[in-house]
Amino acid sequence: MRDVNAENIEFLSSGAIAPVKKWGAKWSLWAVHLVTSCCGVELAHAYASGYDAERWGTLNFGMMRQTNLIIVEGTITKKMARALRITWEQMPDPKFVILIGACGIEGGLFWNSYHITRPWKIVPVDYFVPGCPPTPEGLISAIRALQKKIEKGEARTTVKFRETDLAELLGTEAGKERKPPKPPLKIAEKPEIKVEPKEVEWELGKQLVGKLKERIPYAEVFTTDVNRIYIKTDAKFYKKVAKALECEGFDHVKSINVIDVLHENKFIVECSVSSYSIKEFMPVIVTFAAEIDRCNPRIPSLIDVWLSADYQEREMHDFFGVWFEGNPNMGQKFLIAPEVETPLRKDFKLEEPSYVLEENK
Amino acid sequence: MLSYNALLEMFRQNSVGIPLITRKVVLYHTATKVAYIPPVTSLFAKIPILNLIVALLFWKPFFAVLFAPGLVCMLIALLPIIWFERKVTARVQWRYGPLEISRDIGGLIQPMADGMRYFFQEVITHREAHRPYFLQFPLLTFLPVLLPILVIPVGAIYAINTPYSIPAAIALISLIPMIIVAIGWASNSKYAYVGSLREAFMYFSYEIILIVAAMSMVILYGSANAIEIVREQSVVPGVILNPVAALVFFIAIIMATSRFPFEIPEADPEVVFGPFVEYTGIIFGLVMTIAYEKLYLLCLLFSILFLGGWNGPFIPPLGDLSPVLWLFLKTFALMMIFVFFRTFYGRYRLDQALKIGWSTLMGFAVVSLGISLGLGVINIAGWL
Amino acid sequence: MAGVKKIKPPSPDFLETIKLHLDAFGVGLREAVKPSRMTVQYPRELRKRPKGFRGMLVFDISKCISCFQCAFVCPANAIHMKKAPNGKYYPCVDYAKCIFCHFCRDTCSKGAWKTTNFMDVAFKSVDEMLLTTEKLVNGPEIPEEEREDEYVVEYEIRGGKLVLKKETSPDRIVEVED
Amino acid sequence: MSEMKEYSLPVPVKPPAEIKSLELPVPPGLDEKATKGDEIVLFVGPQHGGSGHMRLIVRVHGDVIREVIPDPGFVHRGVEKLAENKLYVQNIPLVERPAIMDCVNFSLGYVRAIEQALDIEVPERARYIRTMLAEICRIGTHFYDAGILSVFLGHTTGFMWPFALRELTCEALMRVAGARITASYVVPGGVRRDVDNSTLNYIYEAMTYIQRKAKDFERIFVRNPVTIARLKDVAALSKKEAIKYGIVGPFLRACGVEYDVRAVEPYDAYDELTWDIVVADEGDSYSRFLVRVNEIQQSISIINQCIKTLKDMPQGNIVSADVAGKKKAKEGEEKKGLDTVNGAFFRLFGRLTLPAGEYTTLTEAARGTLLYTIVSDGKSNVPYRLRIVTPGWYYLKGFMESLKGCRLADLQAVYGSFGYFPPEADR
Repeated sequence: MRDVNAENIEFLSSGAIAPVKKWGAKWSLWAVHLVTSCCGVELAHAYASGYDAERWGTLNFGMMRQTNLIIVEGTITKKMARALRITWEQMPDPKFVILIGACGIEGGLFWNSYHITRPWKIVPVDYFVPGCPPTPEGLISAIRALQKKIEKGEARTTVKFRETDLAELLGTEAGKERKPPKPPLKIAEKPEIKVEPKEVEWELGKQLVGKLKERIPYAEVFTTDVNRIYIKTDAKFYKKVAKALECEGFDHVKSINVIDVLHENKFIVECSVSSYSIKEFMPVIVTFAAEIDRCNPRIPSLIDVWLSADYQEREMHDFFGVWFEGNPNMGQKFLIAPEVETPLRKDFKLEEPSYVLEENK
Repeated sequence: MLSYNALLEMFRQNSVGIPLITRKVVLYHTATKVAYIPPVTSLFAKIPILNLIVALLFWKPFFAVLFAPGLVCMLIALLPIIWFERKVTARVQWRYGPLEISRDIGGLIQPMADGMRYFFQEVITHREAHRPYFLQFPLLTFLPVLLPILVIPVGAIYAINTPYSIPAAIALISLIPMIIVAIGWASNSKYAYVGSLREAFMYFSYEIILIVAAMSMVILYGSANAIEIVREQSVVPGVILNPVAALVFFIAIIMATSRFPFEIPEADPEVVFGPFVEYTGIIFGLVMTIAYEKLYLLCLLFSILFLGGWNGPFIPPLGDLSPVLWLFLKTFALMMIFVFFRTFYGRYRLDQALKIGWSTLMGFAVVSLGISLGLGVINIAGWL
Repeated sequence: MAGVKKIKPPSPDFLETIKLHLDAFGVGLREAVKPSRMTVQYPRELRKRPKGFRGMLVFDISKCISCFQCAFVCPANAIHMKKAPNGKYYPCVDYAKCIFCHFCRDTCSKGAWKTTNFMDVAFKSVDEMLLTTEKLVNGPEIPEEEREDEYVVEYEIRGGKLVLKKETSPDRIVEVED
Repeated sequence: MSEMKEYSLPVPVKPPAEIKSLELPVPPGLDEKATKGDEIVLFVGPQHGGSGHMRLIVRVHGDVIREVIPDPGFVHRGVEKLAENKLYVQNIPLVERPAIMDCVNFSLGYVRAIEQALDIEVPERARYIRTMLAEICRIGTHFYDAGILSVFLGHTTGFMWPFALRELTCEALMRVAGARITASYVVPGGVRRDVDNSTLNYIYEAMTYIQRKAKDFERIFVRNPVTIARLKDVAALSKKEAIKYGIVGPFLRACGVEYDVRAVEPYDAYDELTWDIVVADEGDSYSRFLVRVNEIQQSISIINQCIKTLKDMPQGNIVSADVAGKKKAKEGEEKKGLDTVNGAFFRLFGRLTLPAGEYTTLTEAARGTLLYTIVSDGKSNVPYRLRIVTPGWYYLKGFMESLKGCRLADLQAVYGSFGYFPPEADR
């Protein structure tokens, strides 16, 4: 990859009118409106009344063609990466990039996520600002540093870190060899996924459970807590239970959830519903669950019972590959990038954290 | 065939008189010693070719288009107004606006820095654009912007003295939207298309009321000649005679120049600068100033029609420039009012703007026409 | 206890609309004449950080017992332990990952982690952002020639008015706090 | 008059190539149908002055929107998967990240699920501090949304003022928790730090100032005739539709449903305070916005009540004794909580393990209902599965449906009136 940063600076500092070119670029760093993630909040603060970055001649502007600065605000996901690259390519030279937020640099909290990229591998970056999110001051100091870079032609980190010689400080004689302790993460080999009934003082719940037991005798109905009812059913009764609950007055879906139980080779599909139209049922969440085969995960869709289930079903289809029969949008990626396949299945492994600095780093 | 001298004589016959530079200026005066600065223009009077150029520059028709109220005055108005817009918006928004570039003068040269940056940026012509037109139209905008200047006089400075100066100016100004629509077409992009459609619709919504309001003033003064109109207002300005027409014309200007709350064709969050979406670099700088240039022209017209034009105390050293100064000040003050609207308005929707144009404002425009006719009758009857 | 408050959106008639237009204009004009500015002119003015601000970390190596807990608790896995010449492990912070949650500081039972009032850095490369133990001990230093600050500003509300309380800026911007 | 008929010219058109190459979630044949018919397909976002980090595929007929297809996921970071690989306590900053301006509400829901599983009783002082901060975040989020709505309507002052006032709420968070936005402040059994009286005084003064300035904001933006014209009767949803699409929070209340998790299933200190659920009947964009403007007033009142109670309370006791492992208090002796978590953070929370089962909590975040379901296997010290359904994800359907029949310019107005924040919806 050619070094675009250096080319930009070279263009600005060449020729007889270099001072004018540099002056113009320095005092007119217009940032393109490319909100990529939550650091946008602090970007907005930097440009709003509290800090007013416009004082420095920089302006947040709508369209890529008329700007010369991208402020990458945090995470660039695999889906967003192409948008970032296209935006950058569409911008006229000379152009600059500032990257703010830990997510954008090495991932921050999301360092091992299946859906994020490292933006500095996609576009050439001039300055990096740490923080999650960084303060508006951090962003302004990056803009100041960029202005200085345009003027002087070389990038400089705004802060210095003096190195201390540890050998001098601590002495070199090796004490007792310290072995790194066991990492704290403890993930069970054969996890036990169970939901058990719990007796609670809840009058309405007892009535409701009784009523539901009558209506759906083929399913197991019990309370798990105050305001929580759990129904264990079978995949073939899944939709029947949904219809019965709709008749009871449960009118919207709170959550559709899939639990992957790898060692038992099954998916548990759960649907939690509640009610807005009946006042007593407002706090009640009824969850009904069915187990399906992990190899051919199919279950009827609920969108003709509750339309609010639509996007959540598509999401679960993305995450687990569960096929909701009857939902017209199956087979299409909705939330995640096309190249990621069923990331939330338990056999999709993420990078493990390490606690000791490797030598090559 | 005109001879050189006849041409020179023709220019000199009709040249702008500014005592400050065409007369001798007394610098130092005591009873005995008198020091004069010889007039600047006389330096070149004897040198051939150069004297012709100087004479041409001061030749009134040329002076009108190039200096006042033409190109130079326009540029003098544009740079501070862009700065003023950003500053006053920032002030209302509890912040400072452009500042650090020149702290002593409050960042006044910020628009110049932006201009320099635009100037040295790459100009991108995208693959789908109608390439020749895409690059030509922004340059062509100077045509409809400068043509109206031909018929807008300032005091004794004018290019064409015509009895139809006001209608002619309005007709020439209304060429600008066509260029913008053409720009949108040449860009050949979806947003540019939507944006230029919006521009066309807005054109329909304001043009009629703008003309009706102007015509009602023409009826009131009994002349369409700007010089006559300004003379008529020597005592009472038009805004007092017919405030309704002034209001309608005022709002029509907001619509015509797409200022808030009618900044619809370029709406940044909706259609990303509409017709101008694909422009980069210095060409974008050109097309973005169209709206400001149009604002300048229409403010000139507003001052002439309603604020008594160049009427004001005569300043002897400025000579012919004295009316220019007054007109410029009035125009600039008006522009400041127009840009202030950005601070407290959002933008209307296209259909709402059309509705406002065609119902409410049209009603007011008709009323203003009625007022003018009534006043005209009174005037003819000699009751005033 | 929650009650219910029913609201009704306004539907102004023509005269009211004009009044509302003028109202908005009035507020705009008032602010243009007498603005209630609240801009902290960074970097000319620095915003005062309250006590306990979660800024960049400084590490007191003499207190560290090499217990690894800070590395274990770090949600972003930004703390890695590095073997020092004396055989013990000491932490390094990767600011390319650090989210400034200060779980590490709350975890350290010996108080080896200290916070500063400072986090406004712009790095020129990713590699520089990994601060090894050698660099963490000293904490950030701002070169004297880069400093532009004159005042330290604090938001204070007195009698219903926002006042930007200004103080002359100190000799050292970075203050370490236990 | 006979009915007008539409004709489309048989111009040879080629559907734009980008539709195929971008792998959009659109029904097949959309591009051909639109380009051959009388419609345009507009892509709004992800780089667009009036869109956040998402793409909306808008089918426009003239100026009227026929259909909007969402293409979310541009900020999908896989929070649910990452949560399965982090300790329970490490997930607290993680679950905040979807909506960082609303951080306390987001971590509160998650922490409450843990507390529910472990049966932890939270000390009173901690409950009040949590409530106060949750409401500060709610104000901040509502201001954020108001600012975005304003800038979408072209009203830049309406953007700057709420962000200026947000600066005060950020300052409050900074004084309490140490960070401007991402507080990571709520921990199982309490909060991380105590709040001193000078901070409480500051918050009280800031609220008074916000209340005063919010009146100006109301005059310049909320009751500005241009705003009213742009938002009133735009994209109205009836009560029935709102329930059908499963809308939540202030947007549901704007349609006339009196549902607020803080009232129907009170948590923390909400049932000990006096406040009102703000409800409107119209269900249009303006009432969606107005409900939130009024909620700011309610939140300020809640905060002031919290401050009053907190000032009367002795300092300390902010983390429950249940967490501190002092479960076996002596008979007759009151369990005393911790005053600070300093130096013991990992020891207290690091190796939390929940009993096997499924724990669901509802929280009223600023933009609506927020659901956390923790599935625990009883052995691991990480969640087996963490299901998060955020308000944005709930009302996306209603947002898309309400746009049908609006004008193209309304797209941004409706977007702003819903305060749609893609990172929150995508997680």
